[in-house]
Amino acid sequence: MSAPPASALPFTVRVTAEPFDTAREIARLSGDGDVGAVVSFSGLCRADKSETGEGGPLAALVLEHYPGMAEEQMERLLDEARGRWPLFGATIIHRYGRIVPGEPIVLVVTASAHRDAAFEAAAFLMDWLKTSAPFWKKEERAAGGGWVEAKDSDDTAAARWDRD
Amino acid sequence: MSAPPASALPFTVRVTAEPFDTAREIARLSGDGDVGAVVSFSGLCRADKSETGEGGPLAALVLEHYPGMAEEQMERLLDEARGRWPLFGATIIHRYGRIVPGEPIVLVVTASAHRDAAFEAAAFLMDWLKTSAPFWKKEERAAGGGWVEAKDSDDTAAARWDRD
Amino acid sequence: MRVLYFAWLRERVGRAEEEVAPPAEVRTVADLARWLAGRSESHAHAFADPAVVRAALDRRHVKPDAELGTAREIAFFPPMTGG
Amino acid sequence: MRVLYFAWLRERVGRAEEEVAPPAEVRTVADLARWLAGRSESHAHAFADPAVVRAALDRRHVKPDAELGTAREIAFFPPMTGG
Repeated sequence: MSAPPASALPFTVRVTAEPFDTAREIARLSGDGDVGAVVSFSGLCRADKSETGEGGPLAALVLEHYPGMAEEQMERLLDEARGRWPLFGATIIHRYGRIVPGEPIVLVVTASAHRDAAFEAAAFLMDWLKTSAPFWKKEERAAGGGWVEAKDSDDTAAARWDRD
Repeated sequence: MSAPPASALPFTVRVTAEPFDTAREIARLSGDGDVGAVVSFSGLCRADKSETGEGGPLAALVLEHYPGMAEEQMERLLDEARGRWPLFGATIIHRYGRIVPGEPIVLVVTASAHRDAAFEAAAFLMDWLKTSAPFWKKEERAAGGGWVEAKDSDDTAAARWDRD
Repeated sequence: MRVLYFAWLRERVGRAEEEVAPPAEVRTVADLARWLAGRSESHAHAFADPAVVRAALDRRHVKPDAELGTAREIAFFPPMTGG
Repeated sequence: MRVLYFAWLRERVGRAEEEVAPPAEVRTVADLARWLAGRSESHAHAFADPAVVRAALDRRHVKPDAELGTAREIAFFPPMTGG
């Protein structure tokens, strides 16, 4: 869809157990004078107050991942996004380990000259992360918990980016 | 499309000559345990290096606005977005005055339970801001400058949200 | 009523606002634009191409055929370029 | 070859990884899953519903009919739920 721009902001993936600094990640992709649009997506652990019936309220999510493949897969997603949109830079950070409600799980930031590319690339990266990055969520509740099941709606969301 | 959620994060508009703190604005919409997705869009003044032929490189954009109507129009956009997507909170900040390349002009932040609503509402707010919020950009170049002309592509982008 | 001008309309008219008392036959936004265009060469220049002039009546976007009614403030400006 | 298990497959098998040396007739990912299922009751439980088991060969997603070839690492896991 586009030749890679000349600008040289970073393309970064990170898998970490630590909370991340959303502000710093956005700032890293905003410094260049060519950038006109920066989109960030933060995915947070929800308190899930509505499902107190089964097992009690959510205490935390525990994320398991496949070390090595997770980073490689996120790199492949970035490569795919760069081939589709004229991005100056992009960041994907995904946490693993125990995450309590209100805390961030995932961050995607995209920088481009114009808003459409930044918005679409960020949505694409999130949709594909959901279905193709090797992370698994387990719910921790007062009385039990269990593995979160994959949603058909996530497959549908990812499939809208498929090319014929 | 959706009943308003019970959660009570702020819906805020601000028109200001000062730079804004993107990180703080995102943090304000992330604290609630119901929020699963926060999308931010930052629109920055581009250096416009490619157009050095006419008038020299861009020194700054000077934004003029219609005080009073700008705020009211932004409030109306937020109301429209809240009627279309289940948002917990949202922020629109738009600057006026002299803005040099690399500085932010506009910020939109949306918070929802799920990513689709947050992404779509943010894109909608940006598209409508471009075509219906009373701001006008003038370019300041070493040799002159002039008023930025409205783009047909912005009208097209805004029109995709029209309802039959 | 109070008339506001923005961007290059303001520059061409040479002022940001003025108070006017148009005659009774000036009923719509388009009528007022035509009437204002006749006030001076500067006004004529500002309203030379009605197709690129937008208007807001009491701070709401309106079409050229909108009635002025009892509005107290009208603004004329080019297509917006914010965001 | 090295076999890794994640999420509830890891819990059912009772371990995160193991080294295996399947016979020559085990050529594809699906063959290996069937062969592993025969190793113990825990394995059988983990692979009871092949439709919900995904695989990666040397850290790349593959379909059940993919040839194992010279791959050194295979991982089995349920559909991913990151993001």
